[in-house]
Amino acid sequence: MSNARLKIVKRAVHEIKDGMNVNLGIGIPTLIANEIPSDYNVLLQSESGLLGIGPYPLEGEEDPDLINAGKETVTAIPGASFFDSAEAFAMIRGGHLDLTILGGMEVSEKGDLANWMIPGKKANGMGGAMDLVSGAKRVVVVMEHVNKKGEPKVKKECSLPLTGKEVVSRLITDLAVFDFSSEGMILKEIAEEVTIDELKKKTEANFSISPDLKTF
Amino acid sequence: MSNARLKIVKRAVHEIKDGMNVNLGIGIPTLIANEIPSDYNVLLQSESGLLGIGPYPLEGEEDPDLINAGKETVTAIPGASFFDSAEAFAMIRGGHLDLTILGGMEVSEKGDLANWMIPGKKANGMGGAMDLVSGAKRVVVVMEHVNKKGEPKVKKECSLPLTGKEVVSRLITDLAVFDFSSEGMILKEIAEEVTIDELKKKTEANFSISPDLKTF
Amino acid sequence: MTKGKIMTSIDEAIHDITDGATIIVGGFGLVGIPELLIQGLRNKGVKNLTLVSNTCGVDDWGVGLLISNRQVKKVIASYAGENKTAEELFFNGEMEIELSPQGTLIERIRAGGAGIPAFYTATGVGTLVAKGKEHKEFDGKTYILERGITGDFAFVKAWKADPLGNLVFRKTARNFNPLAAMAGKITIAEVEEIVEIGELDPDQIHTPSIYVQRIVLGDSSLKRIERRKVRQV
Amino acid sequence: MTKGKIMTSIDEAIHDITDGATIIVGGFGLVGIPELLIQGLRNKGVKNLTLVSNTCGVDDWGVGLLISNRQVKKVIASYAGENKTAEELFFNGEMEIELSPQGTLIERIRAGGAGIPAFYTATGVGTLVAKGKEHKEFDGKTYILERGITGDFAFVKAWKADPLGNLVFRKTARNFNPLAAMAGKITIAEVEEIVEIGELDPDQIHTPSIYVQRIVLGDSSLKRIERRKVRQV
Repeated sequence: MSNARLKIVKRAVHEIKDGMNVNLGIGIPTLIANEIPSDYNVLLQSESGLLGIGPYPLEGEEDPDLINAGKETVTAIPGASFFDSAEAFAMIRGGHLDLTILGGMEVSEKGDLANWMIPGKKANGMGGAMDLVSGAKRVVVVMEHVNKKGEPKVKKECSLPLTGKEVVSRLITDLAVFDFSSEGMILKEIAEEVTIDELKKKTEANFSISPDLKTF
Repeated sequence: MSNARLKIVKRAVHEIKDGMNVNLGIGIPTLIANEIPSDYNVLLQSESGLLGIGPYPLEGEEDPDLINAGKETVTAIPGASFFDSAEAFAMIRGGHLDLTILGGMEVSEKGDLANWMIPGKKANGMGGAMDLVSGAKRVVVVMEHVNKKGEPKVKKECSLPLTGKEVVSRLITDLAVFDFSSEGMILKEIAEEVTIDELKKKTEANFSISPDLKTF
Repeated sequence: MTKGKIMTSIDEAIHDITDGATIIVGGFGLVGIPELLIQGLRNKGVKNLTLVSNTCGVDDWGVGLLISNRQVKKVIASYAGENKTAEELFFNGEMEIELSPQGTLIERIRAGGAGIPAFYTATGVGTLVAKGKEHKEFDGKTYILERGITGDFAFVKAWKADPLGNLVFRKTARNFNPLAAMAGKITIAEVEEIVEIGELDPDQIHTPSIYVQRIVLGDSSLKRIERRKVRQV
Repeated sequence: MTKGKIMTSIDEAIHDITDGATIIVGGFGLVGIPELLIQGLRNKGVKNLTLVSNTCGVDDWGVGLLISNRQVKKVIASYAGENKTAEELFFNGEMEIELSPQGTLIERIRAGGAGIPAFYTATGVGTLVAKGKEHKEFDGKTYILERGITGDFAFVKAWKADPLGNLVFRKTARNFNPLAAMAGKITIAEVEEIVEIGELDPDQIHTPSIYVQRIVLGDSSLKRIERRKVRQV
């Protein structure tokens, strides 16, 4: 894992509280699972029809009928349940998930999220991402602050097709933590090694700074 | 059972073909179950969440958790399944039942059915009847031809609140069998002991007579 | 045993239910009703409740207990036929009854739990049920718009539970219960038996734990039979 | 064993599928797919199919087999990302892909099976998915109207069946299958094992027999794993 990703993962795990039902998206979010304190009773939900995802199986113990939403072989913890996809999404759409943590391509200052499509490049598809952002009680997006070319991914307006409009509660990048509300985008935390000037240069979106700004 | 009811039951059972999934309403329709040929594979469905209703239990073998839609203790046959009420009505609304046979208070010449409410008399409720008439592939109504005062129950227009509009496929009374289509109401069968004149006197609705009229 | 969501008493399970609450109650007639939770609520005496229930129970059992005790402002049900007090209060104007066809009612509850605010159905078109509702044609057939239902609380009755809140129901006692569980902001399950975490086969859980906030052991329920029918040998 | 709905071969099970048919196919990626039915359909060669499926499979497996073989006119799916041929055909205009959010797609299939022509959901509001769809406010929030889906056929994969057509699924191989079973005019189940009538616990049947018209034993399926992940000891 890159340092940036590691920083994101270490910060993002604090979003998860004991007793929560959580859906972790594909990519960086999946890595967060390993960091959840072992004394927490957290149930991880998967669109594939599982509440209570366990660790990856041991070699030779893979079950072709048991996968997560990323189609990776997984296990189920004691107390887990399996269900069909209509039930999986009744949970999601019905607001029963306390939290979903998803990866992002772009986030706008209004809390719009784009994470499913690059026009003309791939057919792909949104999978369950649109359902998650419109249904979960709390939507946290994790992504690297800038793209590979060093360009801002936190923008005034998303240039890519949206996954959801005004759906992000919190954005966690390797440089900062932002919250979104009707008053706009607020910087809540900034990475220890980063100055506000530097952050502003790497952020296209306008944001205000929380009076009790913290570092992480 | 009265002779009229017995005649209705004996005729109505011929609506049920081998292999069908059938919902029998409360009252006369429930009595039809006993008449189904024993070599038929017919599954009786209940709104209470059971496909494969068996006979009433033996004394002492009643299970308080096992009832039909009329809340009577029943049994389940081998191959039966239990399910929740949303599934029970997905079957009904989704057109998966081959047939429902329901009791009636009034039927109109257009195939409207009234069987759930007498205004000002009882609060009652429609239960699952409205779902059954709008969802089942075929709706057969069974009722006595006239009420206790000798007045016609097969009418030009129903005077009681409707259960469903233009929903009846076939009406079976102690005197006659009628089919309903866009061309109106057609007499298909008449009871052996009844003349057409007598039937017309006891029927308010207008009906045509099938060229291949049979007796039963 | 892990405590998990297990409450020590019926009173603890319902401690925060106040006047005016909307409660979705599982059961079909008297089968699969959370009878101890209902009795607890009767004893608690909270008023002006809105109940969502398949039936109005009977005069002295099921949700009928709450109706007879004048705790109910409104019932949304598909059938009120076995409860004379409910009928009386309705005709006196002391209690409102909103009748919804059974299949529509249970789908409205599921929709509420599944985040669907409204759906179209052909059930009730051309009847009193369609009055005042939006009509729309799809592929040449007319349907009416019905709204999803959620409750401040849901009372459900299950056969087995584990401390996480996974539920298994028995025979036709399942009925409205799994759907009610989905639609309650706080869902309270009265259960006949509590087993250890991991004892329930994860392929055979009817209600996943996410829908259940509280569990209370109710092994003293009576399971009254509404219509005992037997056959001769 | 009673014959019931059991077919003697895959070919018999799919004998009446013709060009232009709409087929709803169960599965999540490559898990829980009716792989022998799909292969049978590939061999049969019928064309201009409309497929409703969670994904487009991969190039050489799952519904991808039918796509690669140019038998498909249109796919309704939530994800097409693992199939390069599907992307190519889509960009060439040789095949239509209608993308539907996964939760919306499965609810549309359930709705079709449950006789609900349309429902409202917040999923996709403000995105490409909402384009051209009816918008409506309920309690101050905006929703879009989505239509139910039915199929001429549904292909499902189950773990166990009895000759009546009762089905039990295993782990996350359940996924779209029970819903697809509801929405097919003719539902064909490929199953790993057929047991005697009465062997399945009636409380534990996932798909009641009423939804299944044909059963075919498919005990030679490969169950290919799409992403094998293991942990170190």
